Amino acid sequence: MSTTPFKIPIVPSIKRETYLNLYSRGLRLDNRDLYTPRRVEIETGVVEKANGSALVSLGNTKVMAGVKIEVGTPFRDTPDQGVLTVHAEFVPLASPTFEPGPPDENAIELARVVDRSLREVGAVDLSSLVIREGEKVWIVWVDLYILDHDGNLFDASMLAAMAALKTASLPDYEEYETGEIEVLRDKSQGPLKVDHTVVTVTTAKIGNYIIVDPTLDEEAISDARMVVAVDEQGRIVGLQKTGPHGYTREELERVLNISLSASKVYFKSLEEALARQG
Amino acid sequence: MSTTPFKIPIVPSIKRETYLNLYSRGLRLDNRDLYTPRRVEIETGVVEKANGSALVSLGNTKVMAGVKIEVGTPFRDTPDQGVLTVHAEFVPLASPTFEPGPPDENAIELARVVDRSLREVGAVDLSSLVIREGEKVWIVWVDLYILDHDGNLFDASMLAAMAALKTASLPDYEEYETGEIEVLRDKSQGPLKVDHTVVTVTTAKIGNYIIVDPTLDEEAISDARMVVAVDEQGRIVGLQKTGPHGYTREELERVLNISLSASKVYFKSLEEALARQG
Amino acid sequence: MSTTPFKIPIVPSIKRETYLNLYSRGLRLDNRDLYTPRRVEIETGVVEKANGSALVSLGNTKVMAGVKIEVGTPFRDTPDQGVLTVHAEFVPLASPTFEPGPPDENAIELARVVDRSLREVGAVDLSSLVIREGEKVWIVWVDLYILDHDGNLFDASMLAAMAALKTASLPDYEEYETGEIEVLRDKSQGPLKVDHTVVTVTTAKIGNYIIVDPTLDEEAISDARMVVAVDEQGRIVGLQKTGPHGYTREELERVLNISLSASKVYFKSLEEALARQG
Amino acid sequence: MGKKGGQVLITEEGLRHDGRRPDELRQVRMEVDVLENADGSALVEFGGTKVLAAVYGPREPIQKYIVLPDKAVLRVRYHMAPFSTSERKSPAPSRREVELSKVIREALESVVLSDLYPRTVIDVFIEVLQADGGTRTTGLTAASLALADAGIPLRALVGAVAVGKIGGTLVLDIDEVEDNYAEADMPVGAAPDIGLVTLFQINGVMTKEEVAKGLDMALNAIERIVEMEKEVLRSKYARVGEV
Amino acid sequence: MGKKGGQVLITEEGLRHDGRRPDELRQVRMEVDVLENADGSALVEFGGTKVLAAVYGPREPIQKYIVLPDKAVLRVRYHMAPFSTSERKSPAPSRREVELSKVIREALESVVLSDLYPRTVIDVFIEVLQADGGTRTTGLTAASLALADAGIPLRALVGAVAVGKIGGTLVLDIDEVEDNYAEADMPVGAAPDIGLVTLFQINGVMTKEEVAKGLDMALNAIERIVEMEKEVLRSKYARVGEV
Amino acid sequence: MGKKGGQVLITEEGLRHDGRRPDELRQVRMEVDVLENADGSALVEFGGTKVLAAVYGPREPIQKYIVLPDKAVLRVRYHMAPFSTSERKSPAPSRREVELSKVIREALESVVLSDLYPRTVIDVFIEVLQADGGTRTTGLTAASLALADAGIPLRALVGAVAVGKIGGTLVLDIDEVEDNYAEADMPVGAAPDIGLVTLFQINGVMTKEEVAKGLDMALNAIERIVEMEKEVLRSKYARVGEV
Repeated sequence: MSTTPFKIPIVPSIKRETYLNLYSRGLRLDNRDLYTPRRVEIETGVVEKANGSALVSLGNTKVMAGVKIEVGTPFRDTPDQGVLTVHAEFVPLASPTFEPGPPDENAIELARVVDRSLREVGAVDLSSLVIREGEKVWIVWVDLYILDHDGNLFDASMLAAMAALKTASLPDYEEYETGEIEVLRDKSQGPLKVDHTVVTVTTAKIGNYIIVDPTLDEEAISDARMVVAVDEQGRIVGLQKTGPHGYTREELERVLNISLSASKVYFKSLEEALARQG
Repeated sequence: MSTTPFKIPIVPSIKRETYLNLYSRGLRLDNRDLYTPRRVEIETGVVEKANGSALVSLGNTKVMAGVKIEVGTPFRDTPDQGVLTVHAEFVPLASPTFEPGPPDENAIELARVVDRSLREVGAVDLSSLVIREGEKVWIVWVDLYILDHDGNLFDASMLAAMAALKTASLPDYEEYETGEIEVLRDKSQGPLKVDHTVVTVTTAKIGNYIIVDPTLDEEAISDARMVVAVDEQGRIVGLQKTGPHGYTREELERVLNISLSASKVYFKSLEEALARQG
Repeated sequence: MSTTPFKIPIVPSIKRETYLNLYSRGLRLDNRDLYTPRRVEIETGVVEKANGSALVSLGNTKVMAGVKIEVGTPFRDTPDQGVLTVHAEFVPLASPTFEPGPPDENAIELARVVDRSLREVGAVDLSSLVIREGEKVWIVWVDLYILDHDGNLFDASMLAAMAALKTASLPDYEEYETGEIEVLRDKSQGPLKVDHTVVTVTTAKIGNYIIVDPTLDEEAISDARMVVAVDEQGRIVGLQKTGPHGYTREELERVLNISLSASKVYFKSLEEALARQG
Repeated sequence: MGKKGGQVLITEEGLRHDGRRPDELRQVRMEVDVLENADGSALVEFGGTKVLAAVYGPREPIQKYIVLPDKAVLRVRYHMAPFSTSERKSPAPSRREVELSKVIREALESVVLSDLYPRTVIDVFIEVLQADGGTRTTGLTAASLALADAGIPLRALVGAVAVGKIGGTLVLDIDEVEDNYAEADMPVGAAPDIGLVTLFQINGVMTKEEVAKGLDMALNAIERIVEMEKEVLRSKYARVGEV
Repeated sequence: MGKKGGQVLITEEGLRHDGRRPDELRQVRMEVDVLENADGSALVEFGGTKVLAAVYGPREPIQKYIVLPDKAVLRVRYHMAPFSTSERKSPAPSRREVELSKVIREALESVVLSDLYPRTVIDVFIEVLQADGGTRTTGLTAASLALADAGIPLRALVGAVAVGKIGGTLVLDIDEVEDNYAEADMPVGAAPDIGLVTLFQINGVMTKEEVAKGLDMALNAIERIVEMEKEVLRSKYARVGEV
Repeated sequence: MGKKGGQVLITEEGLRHDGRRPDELRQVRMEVDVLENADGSALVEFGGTKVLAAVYGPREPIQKYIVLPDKAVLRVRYHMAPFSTSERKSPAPSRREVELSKVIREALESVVLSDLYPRTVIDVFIEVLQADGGTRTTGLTAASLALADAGIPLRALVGAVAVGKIGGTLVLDIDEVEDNYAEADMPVGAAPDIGLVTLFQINGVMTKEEVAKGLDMALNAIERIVEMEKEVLRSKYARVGEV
């Protein structure tokens, strides 16, 4: 059952006024303009035990992604494909409002939006993950770990997932006569095959303004948010409206244009980080 | 842990008096006599995707039953039999007192009483459900979905289960060389083999009166209820006393006589509905 | 999440004074000296359906242990060994503070300490439990059932586990051509092979005193407890500090000496009970 | 005539696999006050079936919202120890245990004078230590004894036993072997002193006449069972009196 | 051109596997007041997709701490019946159902005048009885009708439909067969009377231009869907008026 | 002498598989104030083991009933990230994590001056980011630092390290490879400034003399660890002072 959030402190209307006032002058509290994301920092290889990993800071928001690659069974209707699974944990050290326990609707929505955006465009080449068709394939687990929450978990998480996947290596394995597969965790077959790069751009609608990459305070005063997933070719590869309010037809057009444009900043950050790593 | 119900509003004793008064004249609030069930309506084939389905109205009580037939593994001690499983959901749209979540003791009791009454008499011929002995059999899932609760969920549920089973068809399948079985959901092997017809008759004890098919209001003022399962030969194929109070030896005899007699009404409704369907 | 216990009644400081006063004279409320456990009673074979069982009373604390031996799959990294699993239930009839539900942190700690103390020293010869290497082994379930809680569940549980294991018999089995194993529950292959005997000695630290086998009242006023597992050769085969306070280096030495010495009482009780059992 | 799987369940002489006559109970053992912490407790055995029951209360529940303004709330848990069954039972409550907790609670509701203790709960915990048929009836009997042992005022004591139908013959107090091959199993719980049947189920196929006859067998036996309960409680109080 | 697995999804004449034109809805059926106990209810069918919605409230919740001082709390559950899908669905809520419950709740938040009922909850229960594509949009439409049927004041009615992209062609109201082979699926929910899109998702790959065109198709259809909702509600009130 | 599975764990020269001497710690790294939202936080690394800890509080809990009238309630969660281990770990808390949460909480109870904050909770969240042996001791060390960083008054800082026994030799701060082949593992946590051992476990077989010797090794190392903690906290406050 999804419930109107009732634990969130009511935002004083004065605060909203302050923000709207700034926006009207094209400004934000942290000196950004309306359409520029916060500073992005991407560090890869932060967890050596994972097959791929990344720590992403987007302003004060921090997300870690770990990729683990295990042997498993394919889905019945796709015997010739590996499996990609995205999971998100809002660990309680990230925010005073997060509580221990199984993922809530926000964590589930985050994981599913990232998962679909990767899956629908075929970001990871699942056909390269077959060991024995219909029997044994590689399962790629992407675990998103929110460490510090200052708004816009979607974009930070997608950057972390992408950086971890693009630096992940496929482990080697040994096949016994019994058919049993043993993963050789210390030996690599080479990099995981990633065919597409995807980023999401989250905008918030606050009054009549559309702003890119909202902070936690901006999320609290926003009417709704839109998460637009974009690939390296500028195609829309996923989209999710989230939050309680609606958009006019005209606002939707603006959101798409703003998002496609802002996506370039994220692509650049990713490229630079991976080049450094390279 | 089973707990005395504590959320149920206390029934004003004046209400109970009114009902007892009516009963003393052989009457009920809805003009029935003490031993006649409410109007029964049975519609089958209401969910085309299910292998069998039925929607039953018993007065204002509404129960839907869906039969799904899947391939599975037999129980270890009955390798030569398919499996019949009954499950009941008290979905929250049916009553202001139902809450989302796993089945509570009432839903579990309902499902188990229906299950046993079908199983003990061998209503479904489980030996006809073997694909490969000890390995692959048909699993028959009967899902009871309570849509509107105005008392006597047992009788309505059993009618729905029976109507769904008697109109269910067994899907066809293909067996691959690997031994894998694929269900051909759109092709039927013919009807599911149902050897016996079972109905339950629920009576409530209110004061010294035994009444058939209590409404929700009558259940609230009742001392106890008895659910008697009867097959087409008039044999007792299951029985469950439910509710907080007890019965005298003499009352038990009366209950059995009343139930066996009232069962004919339900059998007639079932027959007519299935003939119409025919 | 582990939480400071908040349901426990606050112990009046006067009570603690009374106890400390007694201790200063080398006495306890039940006339024991500081280093002697309560009277131990051990009855084995109390549940004939189990492969081994024991009921242990340690003063008013009562613990039942049942050993069930089933066929299962070995762990992947130990294909040549059976499996030993210890599980503890704090059933609500044992104490007004126990509640129905899955094991809480205290029950989990108890089971894991008993499990490790048995496992690390190789008390049960797991290599004798292989039916077909890598495929079928015996799983030995030790279920600890707390029936009455008057303090020191560790020592009573370990005695019960040990007595049940040492009187357990391994069931016979039949192997079918299909490779399927059927357990012949009524036939025994002989006794379960138990190579070492382990007891735990629990001491409580109350003020500057170390006392053996605390009662529930003594646990309530204690600063911390130490559970020392000892085998028949006097080796330390496990240890767990439990409770909120700490120990000085000197106190740790005293605890070890006291525990090793007190362990002999438990060994004697065990031996006598098993001898009686024959 | 009741011969399946190579097991002769009723001999030509009309005796059962363990030598009992059709209307004979297994050996029954009852003991009260077997636990220290509980306000009342009892251990009841019918042959190989061993059930422990404990009662706490009337007491204030931790979750305050469950109380009732006009009477005590009764909470009953029927639970099987993992080692009580042939195959180890997972300790998580099964659907069967949920149903039987309800059936036993409802069999006790009408005898407990719960009106005397508004805003409290009375907890009844039943643990099956060994299961050899008839665990719910043995559990109900143990619960009745434990309630009495706890000093909770009761309208009457409850006793219970199951009747089975094997090869067409009705037999009293069936054990697990018999239950596996029975055509029907009819557990009955009753409070003879107030003439009420408070637990009644049939699993299987019976005629109306068989039900009537089975009820007679059960109620007859329950009178004896409740007599035993009284005897056990009397000797306990006698014992207490002597102290 | 949209031909996979031997299934022709769009013919040379531009018709779909069930004979519909690209911008054609399936047969839509709406009914309100279909349940007795609920304060409001509706059954909505889009072709083979059948969804039931019921509304309870505004009412006081059992867990008091979830209320808000300045408005009603909206609770929405989207749930699929076990028999609604090709393979039996476990009744435990899946991650997909958790997400869709949230998406539908957020699509309703801005039309419900929840400020009128502080310290209460409004419960919306959506049960998918048969799933043949478009269950979330059909569910949102049914929820809107059930809220109106319950007499809950709304800023505007909401209607919803999905647009799919198959072999490069945009098609309205895709069914399950089409969804299985579609390159993209774009569910849209809107309140045309106040000009707001309140549910919007894209699963799949689309260009900006396709999104714009798809939105036009969807919004156009939603106007017709909301007209049907009004008609159904009018005839109910007419009926009530006649009594 | 400690050679199993082809792995030489202690060389003839008495060095360990990574070149350390028996009484040598791995490279230790400590950092505080690494998170923005938490009231206090720390990242501690012992070789490949990386653990993050965060502290929130003293604050009012959502569930009011858990508070105590005379002191703060301490809540500790030890949790492993799914990617922290060789094989992916399910995020649901394991029995091991439940036990270690308790063991770590009890190791902190006696140093936190909880009497100063009645009716509040202090939450300590420990996340193992990479597990290479000694996660509980590293976690306790990180928790101590995070508590200090949060400004929670402490009786003393706590440090922790494990001693292992490999082929009869006692070695300090064992890593995962060593742990897999060790005869015993003895984690120790202590507050040297008040002379108290607050975490103490032995998994494996040891003589009384080995325990004594191992304790000396551990306590010796813990003094150095706590010195490092102080240094890290000092430089933070120095840094803050400079601003």
